[in-house]
Amino acid sequence: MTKSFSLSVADVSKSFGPTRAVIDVSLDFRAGEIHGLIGENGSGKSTLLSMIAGIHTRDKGQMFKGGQPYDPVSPAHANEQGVSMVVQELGLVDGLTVAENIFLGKTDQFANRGVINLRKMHRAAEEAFAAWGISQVPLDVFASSLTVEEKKLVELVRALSTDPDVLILDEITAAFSHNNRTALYKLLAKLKAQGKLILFVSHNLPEALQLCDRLTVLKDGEKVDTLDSKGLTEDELKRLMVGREIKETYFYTPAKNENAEPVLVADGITVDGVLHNVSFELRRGEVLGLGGLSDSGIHELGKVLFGLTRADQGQVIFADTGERIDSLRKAINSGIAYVPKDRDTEALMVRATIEDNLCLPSVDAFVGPLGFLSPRKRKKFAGEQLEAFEIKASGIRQAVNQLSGGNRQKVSLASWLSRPNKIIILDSPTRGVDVGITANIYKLIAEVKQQGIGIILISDELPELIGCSDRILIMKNGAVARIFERAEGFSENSIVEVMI
Amino acid sequence: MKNRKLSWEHIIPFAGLVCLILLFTVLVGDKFWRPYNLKSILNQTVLYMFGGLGLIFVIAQGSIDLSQGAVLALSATISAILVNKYGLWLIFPSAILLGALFGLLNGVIISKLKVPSVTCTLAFSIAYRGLLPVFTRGGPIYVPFKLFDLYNFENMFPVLVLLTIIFGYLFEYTKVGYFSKAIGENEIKARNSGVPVEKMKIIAYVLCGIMAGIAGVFTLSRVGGVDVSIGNFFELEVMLAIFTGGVPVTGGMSTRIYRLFIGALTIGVLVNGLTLYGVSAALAEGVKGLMLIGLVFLAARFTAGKRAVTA
Amino acid sequence: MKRLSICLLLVLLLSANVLAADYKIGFNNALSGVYCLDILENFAVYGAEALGVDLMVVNDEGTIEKSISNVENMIASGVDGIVYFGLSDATFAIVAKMCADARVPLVLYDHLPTPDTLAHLRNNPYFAGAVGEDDYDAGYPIGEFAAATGAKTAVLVTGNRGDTTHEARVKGFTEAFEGAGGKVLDIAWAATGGRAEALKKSEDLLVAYPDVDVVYTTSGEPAVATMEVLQKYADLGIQYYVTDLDPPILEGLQEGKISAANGAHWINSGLAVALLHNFLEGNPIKDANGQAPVFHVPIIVLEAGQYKAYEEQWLNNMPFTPEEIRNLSVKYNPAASAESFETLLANYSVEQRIMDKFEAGIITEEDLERYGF
Amino acid sequence: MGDTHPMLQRFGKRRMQQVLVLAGLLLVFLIIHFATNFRFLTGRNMGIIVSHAVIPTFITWGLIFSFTSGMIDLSIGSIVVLASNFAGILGLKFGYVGLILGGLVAGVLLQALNGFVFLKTKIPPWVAGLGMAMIYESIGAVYSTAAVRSGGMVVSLGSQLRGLGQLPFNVLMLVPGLIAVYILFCRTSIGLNVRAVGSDLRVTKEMGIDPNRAKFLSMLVCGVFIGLGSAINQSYVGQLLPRTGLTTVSTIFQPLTAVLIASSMGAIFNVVIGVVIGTISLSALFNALTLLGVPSGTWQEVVLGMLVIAVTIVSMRGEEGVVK
Repeated sequence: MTKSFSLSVADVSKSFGPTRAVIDVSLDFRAGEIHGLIGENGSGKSTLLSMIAGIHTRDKGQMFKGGQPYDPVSPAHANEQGVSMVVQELGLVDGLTVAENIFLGKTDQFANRGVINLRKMHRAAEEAFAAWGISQVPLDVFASSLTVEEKKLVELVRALSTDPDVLILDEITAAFSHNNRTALYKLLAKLKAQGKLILFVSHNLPEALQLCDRLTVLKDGEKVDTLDSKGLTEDELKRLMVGREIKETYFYTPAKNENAEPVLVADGITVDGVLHNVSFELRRGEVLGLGGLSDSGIHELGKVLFGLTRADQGQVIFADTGERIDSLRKAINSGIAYVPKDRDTEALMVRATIEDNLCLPSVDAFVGPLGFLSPRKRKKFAGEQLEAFEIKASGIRQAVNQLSGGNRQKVSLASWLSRPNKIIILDSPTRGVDVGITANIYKLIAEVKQQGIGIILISDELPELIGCSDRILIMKNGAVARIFERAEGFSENSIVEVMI
Repeated sequence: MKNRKLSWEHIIPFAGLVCLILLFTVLVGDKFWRPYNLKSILNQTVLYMFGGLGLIFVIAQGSIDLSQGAVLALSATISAILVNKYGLWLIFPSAILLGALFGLLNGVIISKLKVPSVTCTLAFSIAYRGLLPVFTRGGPIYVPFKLFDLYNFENMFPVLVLLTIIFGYLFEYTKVGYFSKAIGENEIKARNSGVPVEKMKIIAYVLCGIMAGIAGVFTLSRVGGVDVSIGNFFELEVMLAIFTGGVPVTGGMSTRIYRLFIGALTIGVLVNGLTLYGVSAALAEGVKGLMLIGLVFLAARFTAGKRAVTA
Repeated sequence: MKRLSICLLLVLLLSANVLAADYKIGFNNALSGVYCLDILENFAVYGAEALGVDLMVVNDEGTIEKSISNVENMIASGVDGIVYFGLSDATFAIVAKMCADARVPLVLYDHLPTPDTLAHLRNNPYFAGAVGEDDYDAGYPIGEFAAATGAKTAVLVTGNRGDTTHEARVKGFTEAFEGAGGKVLDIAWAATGGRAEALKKSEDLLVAYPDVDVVYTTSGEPAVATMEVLQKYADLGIQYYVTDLDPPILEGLQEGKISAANGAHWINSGLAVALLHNFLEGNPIKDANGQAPVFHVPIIVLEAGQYKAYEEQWLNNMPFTPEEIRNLSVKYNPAASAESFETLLANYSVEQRIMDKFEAGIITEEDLERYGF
Repeated sequence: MGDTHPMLQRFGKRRMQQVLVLAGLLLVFLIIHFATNFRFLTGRNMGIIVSHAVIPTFITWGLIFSFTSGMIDLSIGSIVVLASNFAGILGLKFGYVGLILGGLVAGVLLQALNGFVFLKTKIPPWVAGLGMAMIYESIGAVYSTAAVRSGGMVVSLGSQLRGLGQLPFNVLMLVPGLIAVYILFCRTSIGLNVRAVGSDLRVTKEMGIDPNRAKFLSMLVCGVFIGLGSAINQSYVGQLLPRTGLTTVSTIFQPLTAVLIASSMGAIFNVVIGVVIGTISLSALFNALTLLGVPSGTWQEVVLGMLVIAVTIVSMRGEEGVVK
């Protein structure tokens, strides 16, 4: 244990029930480095970091900070010892103001006999934003009124407000726009120069390679290796992550007919303050990628197309019947399926069985005379889907919340894809899903496309869009910025230019 | 259903009932087992079973109906007035229709206008109870003596069986029940999957109202007429039965209709047994409360791994 | 030898009957915790003890369905007879039917059946009669009296809307008062919420009608509340009348906050037990027409000066001695008949009771003086 | 960002809507004033209205702590009954100090017990509260029966210690109460933490707040205000009779309505002040209806029920989330 290690973990393990999330991991981190953690979903990155940040307690092993034993019992306790973390999920309390969020649990510093001085608290928050060069967010509004990106900024300020020696960032950049990313890189460089340790998780491998000094690869809860990032390539990293070389993760096959007739037409869709005059066509048997920054309106557009959000102006036409899709009912009757981004809260009944989840969208297929909903048919159907989508579970009667994230996503996809669709809208289908299952999902998309179904793929990740789409529609500030045709050859640079 | 294991979650409500029966067999002796007493227990619980057959749809959706007692009272009262005017044949049609109407009002306001079910049904409960004296005009309303015969074991048991078959089928084997449970699990997922959520909510409240109406007719035949206190706290007793039977408070897929019957019988046996044993109503209520907490706690504890319990 | 053994057996049977509490009688309290209902229960217990019978008391908790369930439970637990308080007249026919089916005699107390219901009940061989007051008669004399003082306007504060007791008292007062040319301006119905609600409602009412002449409250809980509110408006010079003699009302009477109050009809519960006891002893009491009797208990008007007498001789001691109650039953008094009940009730007034007690040596001359006789 | 932010624009719209609601309310009161021959907005009548609102206000203040963390507790009515009686018993022994202390001790202890049961058993408070209400009612009734058996009644203050429940003291209690509850709810870590827990449990946990501790503390604070409300209540009514049969459950209706009214004006007023406006509006409503000659026990209740639904519909307009 040399002095230069500001933080180290030794033989740390953690299990959740039968799942061994982290197995005997030992790592040494140096002060003044940006240390990246790379691995598939479920490889144990977040769990390991949560233990360091005091969110979880470890089952066994030891941790040291500055040569001393380090045993945080709570996040607050970790903060006191100079460790703070920005978690992967959204980490703000919607019902509190921004300022309250920044200092929640640490308000005693502004309190006089237990009463918090709001003015003092606001001033401290303003100073923090300014000091770290982060663009200011209004302080007295509720966090619920912020965009995802703004929320992440506030979380970052919150983490920095304790002036930590160790800053843990779990997939923070995904939500950031280009300029905030740049600001963050600058900030991290500054912190590094101050001799602080930054633990950085990202699925964006180029970013990780560029930003981090060293990278640790985890796989199935175990450490694979720690490497200097200099000279490393993405493919090498990927090989380490999955234990095999993945060169082609995408399963793009050209659309059967380049100029197929449209199946869905969006005409001048406007939702006040969110979408402006969005028009495009979706063709039979193509994948139309929808890309843009997180507040560009791509997710909102998906909801409009499915009839979840009503457009203030403009219309969505289902081309086969000429019907106007202005309600969920019409969308579903027209054979449109929608896989929402927020898996656990919108796409699944997490406490219910796999069977119930799989059967719900297709329930009409099981109805017999007198409205009899055959349990036998349901069971058979669920069993078939379980197999077809290779969902790893003990059986169809297992509760969904006992499954891993990837398998949950499979259940979600299976429940929608297993019914007769004409159009499928996928919102961030690989979000929070590991590489193996991601590949699986890409393969599925390619297969579905071959059936002549029109697919709209909404994604924050450019490589995914490039890898899967026939055309990519890039949105900016709620309007269509440009539609790229595959024939032109997608270039990441030109697309990013349009996006930002 | 091969691999459905017999878990504690299923056993505890039954175990509670069996324990109580054993306890009272010891304490009260043969009085408890006399046919008259067994019939009495059923007589005292059957109304709550009726109410529960409707309420369980609402509870499965994760909502609540606190107006069932008031709906029972108002539909019974108006029906009694109509019956006295136009003849006994009208009793079921009018009570069912009125119950359905009140349920419809609940359902529309809750689903279309997004008023939380607690608020809406509580407010209607107060309003309907306020309307009651307008109809009773200060005195009781009598029903024809003929109606008294409705409330005996021989007539009621077949009705209970019939209604259980109808509602049980609806709840366990049709889209109405399946969708209701899906709404209780995750309303957003249900809506996205094509479940007509608003329609299902309205249906659930209409069913709830219909059962309140039917329970109202039987209440009339049981108490002999209308008094303003009719149906007081009916909804709480029904809820008590459902939750004591182990139905999760948040509703969802594990809501089962048999639990209603177990719960209602448990409460019925408890109250009857304590009364026979000579325990005052005051103490009996405390025991009821303890048992509710105890049974819900045990049932939730043994399923905590599978089902998130929200505190 | 044979004859002797039969005689012995009979004596044994009879003595067994005399020694043990021979009967178990079911009694329902409509809502425990309400003074005017609990005092009914108390007197029933007192009467049962005097007669040597067991009383099984159940609590209907103010709901009509529970009162029916409780009748079932009482029958199931093997009572020999039931003394029943009907929350509503509607329940009488059905309870009588249940009792007849179970061959258990029934006496109604406090709430008297309406003529129609009574006619129906009298066809039932297990209906043994009723003892209660006419609630209309509680309100009527007060209305009359108030109008006679020259009052022109009145407001009423009462219990739950639709409760037959209060509706009848309100009706009695209104008809008497308006019949004499007065006008009832408004009625505050305070639901079972009790005193807190009555406090608010009566205060709102007095703000609405500050120049009213008379306030009449039909039952104990709202009466106490209204009395307190009226104190704040003492400057208005409002006359205050009350039915039900709860302890705070007695104090109010004494302090002159209340013009007059009536009540004390709660002896009906004990008399009902005695009536049932006669039936069980094989002496079903019949009225002059040979039918199941209905005894009306007079509602005693208590003047301010009689406060002490009521407190000591009704509340602290029971108004009737155990002997007096035993005299009503054939078991202790072979001559017990409808007349015994009627005589007792005819003499039920403050003066008469006090004098009777004096003659019986229960109270002394000093007491008499203290009571102002 | 700033003013052009779409969410902020919506927020502004909402605020405008709520100003209109409030203006409408004032207008209605003014119309009532004219319709009742100017008897409504008089000093004496306003005093009565406010004084009728004092006890519900204290109870609702307590309840915003437990409501905020999602605990609708049906047992508060029965707690008020027990706490009032305990306040009365101590009051008769130790005067006003005993009265207030009795209410506080009973309120805090019973809420602590509730908190323990809710948090330890993890039964949804909705159901656990129902069970606790039955147990508390039972305790009250047993006490009452025992008192009647021994020849008396439950504790009655008679004419003693009645000042706290009367004008002007009860209304004066509102001022320190308002300040205390505002500070506790908005400006201390107890309030902050419980608001955080109520809004997002997971995140709050990750931010290092122990949610159970926060909830338990908030239940204790709730107990303080319910206890104070009970002490005032005992002083106001003099005697409170315990009853069984879940009669106390309906006590929650008025606080619930007040919270609804408060939240429908959430963009203009802090919820703590909104609660006062809510309870006073309700008290004014009954007063006005009586002045207008609307019969009590029937149509007044109907108007109340309809009003609650109307207010909720207005406050829920534009709500897109799941409503249960």
